[in-house]
Amino acid sequence: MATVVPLAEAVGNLVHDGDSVAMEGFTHLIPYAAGHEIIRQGHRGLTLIRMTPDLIYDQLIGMGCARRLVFSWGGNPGVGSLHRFRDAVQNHWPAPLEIEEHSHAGIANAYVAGASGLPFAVLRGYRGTDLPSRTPNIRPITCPFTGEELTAVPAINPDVAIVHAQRADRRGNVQLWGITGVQKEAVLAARRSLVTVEEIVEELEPRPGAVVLPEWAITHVSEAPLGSHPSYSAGYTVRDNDFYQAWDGIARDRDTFLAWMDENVLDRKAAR
Amino acid sequence: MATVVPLAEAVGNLVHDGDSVAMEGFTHLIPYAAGHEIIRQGHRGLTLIRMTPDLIYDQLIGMGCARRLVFSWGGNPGVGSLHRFRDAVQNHWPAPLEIEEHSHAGIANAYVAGASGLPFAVLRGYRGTDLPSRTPNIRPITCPFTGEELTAVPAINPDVAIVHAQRADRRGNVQLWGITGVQKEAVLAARRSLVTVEEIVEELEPRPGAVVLPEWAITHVSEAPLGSHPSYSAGYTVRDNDFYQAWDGIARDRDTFLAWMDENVLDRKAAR
Amino acid sequence: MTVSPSASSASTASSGADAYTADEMMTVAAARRLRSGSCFVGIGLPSVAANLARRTHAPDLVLIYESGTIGAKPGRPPLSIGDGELAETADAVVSVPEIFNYWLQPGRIGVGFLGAAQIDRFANINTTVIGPYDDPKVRLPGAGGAPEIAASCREVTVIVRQSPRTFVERVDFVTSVGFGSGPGDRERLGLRGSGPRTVITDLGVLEPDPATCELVLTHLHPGVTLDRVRAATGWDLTVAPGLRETEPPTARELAALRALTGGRG
Amino acid sequence: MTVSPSASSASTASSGADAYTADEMMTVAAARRLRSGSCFVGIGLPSVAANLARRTHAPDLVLIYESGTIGAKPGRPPLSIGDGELAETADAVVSVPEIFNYWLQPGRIGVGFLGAAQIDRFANINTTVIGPYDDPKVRLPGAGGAPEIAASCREVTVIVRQSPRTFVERVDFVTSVGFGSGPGDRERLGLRGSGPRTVITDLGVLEPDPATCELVLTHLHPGVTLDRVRAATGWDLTVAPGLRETEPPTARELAALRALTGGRG
Repeated sequence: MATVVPLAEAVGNLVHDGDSVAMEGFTHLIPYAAGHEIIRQGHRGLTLIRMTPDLIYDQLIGMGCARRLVFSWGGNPGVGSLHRFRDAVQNHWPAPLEIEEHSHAGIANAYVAGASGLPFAVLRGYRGTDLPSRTPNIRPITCPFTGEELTAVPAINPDVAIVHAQRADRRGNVQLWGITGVQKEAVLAARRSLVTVEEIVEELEPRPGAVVLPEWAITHVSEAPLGSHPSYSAGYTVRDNDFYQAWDGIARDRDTFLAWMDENVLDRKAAR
Repeated sequence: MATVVPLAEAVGNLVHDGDSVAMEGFTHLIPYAAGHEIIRQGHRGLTLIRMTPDLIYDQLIGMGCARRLVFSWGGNPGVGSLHRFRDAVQNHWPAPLEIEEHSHAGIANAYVAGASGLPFAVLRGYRGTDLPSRTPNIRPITCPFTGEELTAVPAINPDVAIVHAQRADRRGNVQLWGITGVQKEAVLAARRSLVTVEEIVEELEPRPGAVVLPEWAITHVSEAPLGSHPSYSAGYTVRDNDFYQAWDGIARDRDTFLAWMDENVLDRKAAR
Repeated sequence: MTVSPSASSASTASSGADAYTADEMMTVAAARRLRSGSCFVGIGLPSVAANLARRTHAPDLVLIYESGTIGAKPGRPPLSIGDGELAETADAVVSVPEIFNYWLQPGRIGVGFLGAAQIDRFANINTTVIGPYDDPKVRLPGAGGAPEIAASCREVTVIVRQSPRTFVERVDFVTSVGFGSGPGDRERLGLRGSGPRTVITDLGVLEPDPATCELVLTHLHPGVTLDRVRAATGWDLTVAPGLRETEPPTARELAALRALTGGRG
Repeated sequence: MTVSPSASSASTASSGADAYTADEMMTVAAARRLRSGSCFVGIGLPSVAANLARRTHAPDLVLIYESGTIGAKPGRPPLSIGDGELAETADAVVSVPEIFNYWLQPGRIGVGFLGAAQIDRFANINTTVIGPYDDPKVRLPGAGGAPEIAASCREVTVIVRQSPRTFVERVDFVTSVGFGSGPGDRERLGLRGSGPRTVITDLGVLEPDPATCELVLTHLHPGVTLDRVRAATGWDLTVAPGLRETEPPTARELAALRALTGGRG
């Protein structure tokens, strides 16, 4: 049921103001090209969901696309803070940002519940931390057999999930490999989904460690070569660690940030 | 932490009378050689756990090893009944057999809970069926967010899990591929584990669709070439469909069955 | 194409150019219910019917087996749900927990195909036990994937040979829920799929009445009499107002079916 | 091997043949705590220390990153927990839900290695926020994998530079539980791991008193005075009866560390 369409069209079809949008990719395969297209299309009021917000959410937040952020770790990995995220939380710039804060285990399980058609997930998590006092979506649950108290989180079922993968075939079957994170869960949990890919090929040759998402479980596939930069697509590109470090300087200041976005995102067209 | 030892030694170390033993392999990679070794060692009072009991459990039950069976589908796939299983349930021969009966989804999730260190699993399952009235280990659970009623099953944590795989390296890292069933979950849920393999190799070359179980998560690895016959090991052997059909005739009659076991299992030594 | 003479019983082949058995009629009728989309396939007749559909009118039908193979394209119907060819020809192979949790449970799969040892007027299915549970007359294989297939597939098709022993007023054990004890039960139980839409037998086709949820006869296979169906049904069978005759198998359907089964079945 | 002159602060390198910085001392001391077994590694100093252990005394140490790589053998410490080399060199790569559910949660992993923005007397850790949650002075990255690493690893090692701002009487936010408010809290909360066994700083080593669960100073790094540690601690620090001096880094340790970091840190 997947249809292969240009990126701008895919984002236009799938993302609407006010939607909840999950863009996943655990360090690897982060869908930057799609995120930039959302910024260009000027969407507002989004609930952004992502385990590790990373630079792409720093950009979306800094450009005022987000009303709410559901996350578990909002930093620039190995570098430091996400300055736009901090500025939004600490100073409400460019707009107030509501946050719903979890642990990695909590969000990962919330996606699993979403993908599984269950209303909640159970884990050994959060107990004794201050997170449940700040995140009402973390509740105790009692084992009906042992009486032990554990923790429940509600399923995440985003309006749209967006992930990046290495390849798709012409029918829209998708193949990704390397660190595959929670991408399968995010796509299966979502009402609609977009997978951007490095390339579209005639046939998906089997590969060690590859996850295949069948086309009938995806809404749109778009070709977006280099679409995960400055993250990477194993087998196609390498992580641009220098950019991650440079971002600290770019994002620290509002004007520098806006100028960079203007030049590097708003002026550019979607890949195709 | 895995040690590579001969099959008879591995079974001797790991399986004791009265243990709960899960031997998994969903049609593919069924650990027949290990099952035969359990029969030769004459273990009694076992709780046997397995989604699809298959011929190997028919043999263990018929030889009087089992006191209890936890299962979800007890048939000869594509052929018909398991006559030894039926004889035990209907006529208590050679001994009464307690049963705890589930659906596939229920047992699969009970293993997932066991592998995850959780006391129970939640699923949309069993509702409206007569299974909960016969299996006390199926209970309702209420979603703490939506109030919806779902079903809980307790974790399965067998004393011993036994699975068959294609290969291991000398350190005991295991690789299996093709239909991988619930083998990973069974091994991770168990207190002790044995993996029999078609061969031990110098290096585990990555393969499409392969699951790797690291050696530190396994207790023993034993070489058992052809150890899944009449099931199969993709890439090594093919399923002996004729044997599955012949079993119907062998197992239908108690004496024919005993004679066959005598000749084909009791007289044989473990592979090494 | 000539209309074939009818099959008169499950075990008797009819004669003539397009002769076919009652089992063949049943399998062809079942295959016809499958359009494109996805199908969760049990072993045996359901697997043959699903593979037949894929080779005739529904080449894009996605076959999903509980062993974890998604989009399998077996050359012949497998003997077991875990045959090697299923994995080799699949678009994706996933673990057994994943196939139930990520694929079946959320209601992603269009049609669930089930067999039955007993089926009752509300299309509840028994594959567990004949007679009392604690002292069974016949111990059957049990539930397998069926309870959750019946609960979660968007709709269910049942294939079963019709006789008074299988078509009973009340099943001895509810392994898989059809419509429970009538209208509203599925909703009350939180079952998300719409339940059995079609029961295909060697004699005809039954469908649930939308108002009462009771299975009523909607089609007779060619040459089968209403009396014969009534005699093979353990409850007072209602006949749908517009009772029709099933189209007999076409030569193409029969050829494809026989190529699949090697003449068996 | 000559005992090196001591490092006098985190940022000042000492001079001499085996000169080393306070951060190097900290990293080496942390690496030494890791024996064979498995280690759940966070990014930054924990990753450097774990990789150092693997290259010196613990070649069989299994490194597990939350990105899903089990048994990764990176050539250099990765900048992120998802660097490509982690997957390429791993024994197995699994999904993120699996790494947390099947590997971390059941208590399979020996040592969890954590950093901290604040740590208190009962080894509770804050990486969420400095100041009030709703009006933060500094918004930090948040929890990541830490709450469940702290709960489920068989034991936890914390690496953190010591200052009155980080070593506080009470953390502003409990992101990860050490010993809660004292003895019995972990058991009461159902946390299965034994909690922080060691807190390694640039000044020394602290360990929980078995009776009170309070962090007490057990080691001073060479050249560090007790007064300096007290001044860097935001509570009235207890000193263990047998306070010892940490063995300085060996030449082999330093060489391996510098090869890993390329001279950084």
